[in-house]
Amino acid sequence: MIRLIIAYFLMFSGAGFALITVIGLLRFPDVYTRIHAGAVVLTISAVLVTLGTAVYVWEFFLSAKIILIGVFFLFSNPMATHAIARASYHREVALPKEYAIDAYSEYLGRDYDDSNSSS
Amino acid sequence: MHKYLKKTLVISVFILTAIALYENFLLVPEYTGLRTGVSDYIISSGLSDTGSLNLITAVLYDYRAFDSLGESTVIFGAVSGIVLILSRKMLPVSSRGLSFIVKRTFGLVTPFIALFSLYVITHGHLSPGGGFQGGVILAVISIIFSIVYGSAFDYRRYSPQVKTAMETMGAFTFLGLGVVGILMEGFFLKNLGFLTARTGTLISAGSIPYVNFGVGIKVGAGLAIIFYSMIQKTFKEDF
Amino acid sequence: MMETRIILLIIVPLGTAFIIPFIDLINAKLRRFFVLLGISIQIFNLTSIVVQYFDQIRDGSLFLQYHLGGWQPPFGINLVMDNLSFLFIAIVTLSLLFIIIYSIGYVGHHEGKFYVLYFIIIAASNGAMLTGDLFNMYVFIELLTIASGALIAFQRSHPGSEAAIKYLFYNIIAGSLIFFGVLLTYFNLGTLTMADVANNFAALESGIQLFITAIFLTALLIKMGVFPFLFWLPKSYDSSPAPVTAVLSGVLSKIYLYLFIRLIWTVIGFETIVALNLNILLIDIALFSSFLGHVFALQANNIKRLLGYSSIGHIGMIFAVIMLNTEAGFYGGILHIIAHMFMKAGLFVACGYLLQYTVSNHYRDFKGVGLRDKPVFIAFIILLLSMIGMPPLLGFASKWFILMAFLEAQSYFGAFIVIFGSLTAVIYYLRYIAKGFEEVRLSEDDLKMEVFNQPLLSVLYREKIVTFITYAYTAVIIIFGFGFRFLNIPLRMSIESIMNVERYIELVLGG
Amino acid sequence: MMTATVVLENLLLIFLVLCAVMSVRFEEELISIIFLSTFSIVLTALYLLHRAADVALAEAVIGAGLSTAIFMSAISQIRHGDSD
Repeated sequence: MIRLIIAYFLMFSGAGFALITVIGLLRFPDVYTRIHAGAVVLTISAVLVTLGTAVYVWEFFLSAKIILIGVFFLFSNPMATHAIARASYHREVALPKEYAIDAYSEYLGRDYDDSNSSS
Repeated sequence: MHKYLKKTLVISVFILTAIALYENFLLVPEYTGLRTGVSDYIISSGLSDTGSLNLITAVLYDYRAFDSLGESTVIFGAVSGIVLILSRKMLPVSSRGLSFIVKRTFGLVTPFIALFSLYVITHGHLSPGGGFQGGVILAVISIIFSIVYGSAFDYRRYSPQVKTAMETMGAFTFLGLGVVGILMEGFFLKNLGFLTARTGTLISAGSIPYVNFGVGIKVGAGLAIIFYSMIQKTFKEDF
Repeated sequence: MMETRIILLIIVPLGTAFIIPFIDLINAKLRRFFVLLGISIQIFNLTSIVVQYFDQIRDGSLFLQYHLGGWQPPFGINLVMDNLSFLFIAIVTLSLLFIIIYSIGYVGHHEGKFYVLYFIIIAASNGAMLTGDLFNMYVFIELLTIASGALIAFQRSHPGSEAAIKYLFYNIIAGSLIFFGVLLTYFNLGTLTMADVANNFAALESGIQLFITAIFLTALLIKMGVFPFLFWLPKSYDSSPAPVTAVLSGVLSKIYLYLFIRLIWTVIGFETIVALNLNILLIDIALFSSFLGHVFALQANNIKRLLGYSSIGHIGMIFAVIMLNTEAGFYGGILHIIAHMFMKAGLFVACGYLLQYTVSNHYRDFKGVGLRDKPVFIAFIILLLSMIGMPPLLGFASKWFILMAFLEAQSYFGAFIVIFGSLTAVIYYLRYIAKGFEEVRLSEDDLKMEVFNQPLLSVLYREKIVTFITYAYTAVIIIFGFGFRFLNIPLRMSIESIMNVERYIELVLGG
Repeated sequence: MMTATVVLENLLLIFLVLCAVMSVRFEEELISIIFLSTFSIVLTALYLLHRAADVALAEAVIGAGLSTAIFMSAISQIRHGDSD
C-alpha cells in the first residue's frame, strides 16, 4: 500500500513538473529560455515518472528496464537540448546580438558588431 | 473567381468522398472479433505449432513467412532504386559533426542502442519486436553516426560496400532457411523441427530466430544505405 | 498435386536479384553470367513443368499447388497453377526473356541495379500470377510497383523523374486501395485464401460486396490505365528507356489484366458483379476509354507517347470484351492479350533501337529513321501492320475474334470501337511510316547527339542482339498469325478454368 | 476505469486528426515533418492502448524515428537547390 502511495506520489509530481514545462514553453519569451524550461524540468519529470512506474510494477526485471529508460532520459535529454541550443545559436534563430552578455561569441572569437556574413 | 471555383470543387469532392466512405463504413458489422477460422486456430494452437510465444511473430515468420520475404524484398528493391536514382549526387554535407559533448554522449549511448536492437531482434519470438523493428533500430545507429560524427566517420566505420554485403547476407539467410526447409522438411520456409527446444528459451522456436536475424540485418543495412545515399554520394557510377 | 518446381519459379529470380549486388562488389564482369544462369534455370524449370504435365495441359486438368511452410490453405499461403495461370506464366516468361536479352545489349549504365530490379519484376510477376492468397497478391503488386517505378526513372533525366513520381503516386494509391480491400475482406470473412473467400463472398450483405468490389475495381482500373485514371500512362511510357517501356506495356498491364480476371471471376464471382449491376457500366467505361485512347493517339506527336495511347485503346478493348463473360469474348480477349503483349513489346524494342540516334522521340525527328536501318524498320512496319490488323498477322486474328464476340453479344458499340480503332490506327501509324522513309541529310551535330552514351558491348554485337530480338518478336507475330490455331487448345482450357470456379475451390480447399 | 480509457482514446484520436490537419496546413516543410512525427507518436500510444505492442514498436521506430530522419535529409537536399 505504501509502495502504491509512493508510486502515485512520484508519478503525480512528475506530471506536475511536465505541466510546469508546458507553461514555461508557452510563457517564456525566446528560444533559450524555452529550451531551459524544456531541458531541466522535463528531465526531472521524465525521471520521476519512470521511477514512479518502476515502483508501481515492483518486479525486478521490469523495474530494472524502466529505470534504464530513466537513465537513458538523463543522458539524452540534456544532450539533445545542448545540440538544439548550439544549432540555434549557429543558425541565428535567436539573434545573439540582442543579448547583453554573449559569452559564447567571445569564446568563439566572433564579433557581431560588423555585418555577419558567415553562416 | 477561378481560384474559388477550384477550391469549391476540391471541397465538394472531399465531402462527397467522406460521405460515401461514411455510408459504406456504416455497413461494416460491429467489431465482434473476427470470424472463426484462421485467427481462432492460430490463437489456440499457434504456440504448439511453432513454439513462438509471440503469436504475431509466429504469423509473420512461420504461417505467412512468404509475405515477409516479399516485404523485405520490397525494401531491397527500394534500396536498389534509390541508389540507382541518387548515386550521382554530390552534396555539400558537413562532415565535422556536432560538438564534443554530443559526440561523447553518443559514444556512451551507441553500444546500448546496438544491444537493444540485438535484443529486439533475437527476442522476436518471446516479446514484442522482431526482425523489422530491430533492423530499423540498427539502421538508426548509422543515422546517428552520420549526423553526430559526420558522414565521413560513418563511411570509415561502415562503408556502403560492407552494408551491401550485410544486406545480401541477410537476404540469403532468409532464402537459405527456406531452401533448407525444402530439403529437410519438404516445404519452402517450413519451420525446422530439429531446432525447437523448450518454449520460452532464447533459441526455441525452430527457424524463427534465425529468420528474424536475417531480416534484421537485411532491413537495417538496407535502410542505412537509403539514408546514407540520400545525404552523400554512395557508390561509384558503374558505366 | 504438390509440386516443388512452381515455388522455384519465384525463388530462383529472387535469389538472382539478391546475389547481383554482392557480385558487383566482387567483380562486375561476372554479373552477366549470373543473369544468364538465373534466366536459364528459370527456362529449364518451366520447360520441365511443360514436359512433365503435357497431357494435363492438353486436356485442361492441370492443377499444381504448393503450400508454403506446409500449412493447409486457410492457415497458410498457397500457390496455384491452373491452365489460366500456366498460359500467362508461359507467355510472360517468354516475353521477359526476350526483353532481358535485349537489355543486355541496350543498358549502358548501372547495369547491376537494372538487373536487380528486373529480376525482382520477374519474381513478382510470377508470384502475383501463381498466388492463391489475397494478401500475398498485394505484396507482389507492391513489389512490381516499386521495381517498375525505380526503372522508369532509370535514365535520371528530368522528364524521367517526373514520370516516375507520377507513376508512383497513382500506383501507390492503387496499391493502398488493394490493401484496404484485402483488409475489409479479412475483417468480414476472416480468411485470406482466395478459394475460401470465393466460397463465402456471396453470403455477405450486398452493400459490403459493392464496397469491396468497387475498391478492388478502382485499384485495378488505376493500374491498367482505364478511363478515369489513364493520365499517368503515356508520360511514363514516353520517358522510360525502351526495355522498361516494353516491360510496362507488354508485361505489367497483362499481369494486371490477369489479376482482374482472377479477382472478378474466381474471388468475387461474376454473378455478384451482375447482381450489383456493374457489368454494363464497366463495359461502357472500358469502351469509352478505348475510344479516348485512339482519339488521343491521333494528336500525339511522339512515337512512344502514341504507342502509350494506343495501349490504352487496346487494353480498354480487351477489358470490355472480357467483361462480356461469353466464351467467345474470353477467347478473343486472351488471344488479344497474347498478341498485344508481343506486338507492343516488339514495337517498343524496335523503337528503342530506331530512336537511339535521334535527338528526341518527336515526330519531326523520326525523319529518315527507316533509311538508316532498313531490316529493323521493315520488322517495325510488320509489327505496326499487326497492330492495325492486317490479315496474315496475329493482330488480325485476335481483332477478328473480338469483333465476333462483340457481334455475338449484340454490343454494337464495342464492334464499332474495334473497327474505329483499326481505322484510326491506319492514320496514325502510316504517318510515321511515311516520315520514316523521308530522305534526310545528316549533319555532324546530329550524329554527335547520341541519346545513349557508352554502350558496354561493342556496337556490332549490340546491334546484332537488338536486331535479333526485334526479329524474334516479328517471327512470333507472323508464325502465330498463320497458325493461331496452335493457341486453340491452351485458350479453350484456360477459358474452362476461368469458368469452372467450383473445381478451383474444391481442389484448393480439398487438398 | 473503462470510461477513462474511452475518454483517453477519444482525446488521442482528436489529437491525431489535429496533427494530420496541421501537417497538411503548414507551408513550412520542417513544421509538417515535426507534426508527422507527433502523429506517429500519438498513433503509437493508440496502438499501445489497443494492446498491439508489436505494431506500436514498429510505428514508433519507423514512423517517429526513421521516416523523420529521411524526410529531414530530403528537405535538406531541397534547400540546397539543384546541385547537379
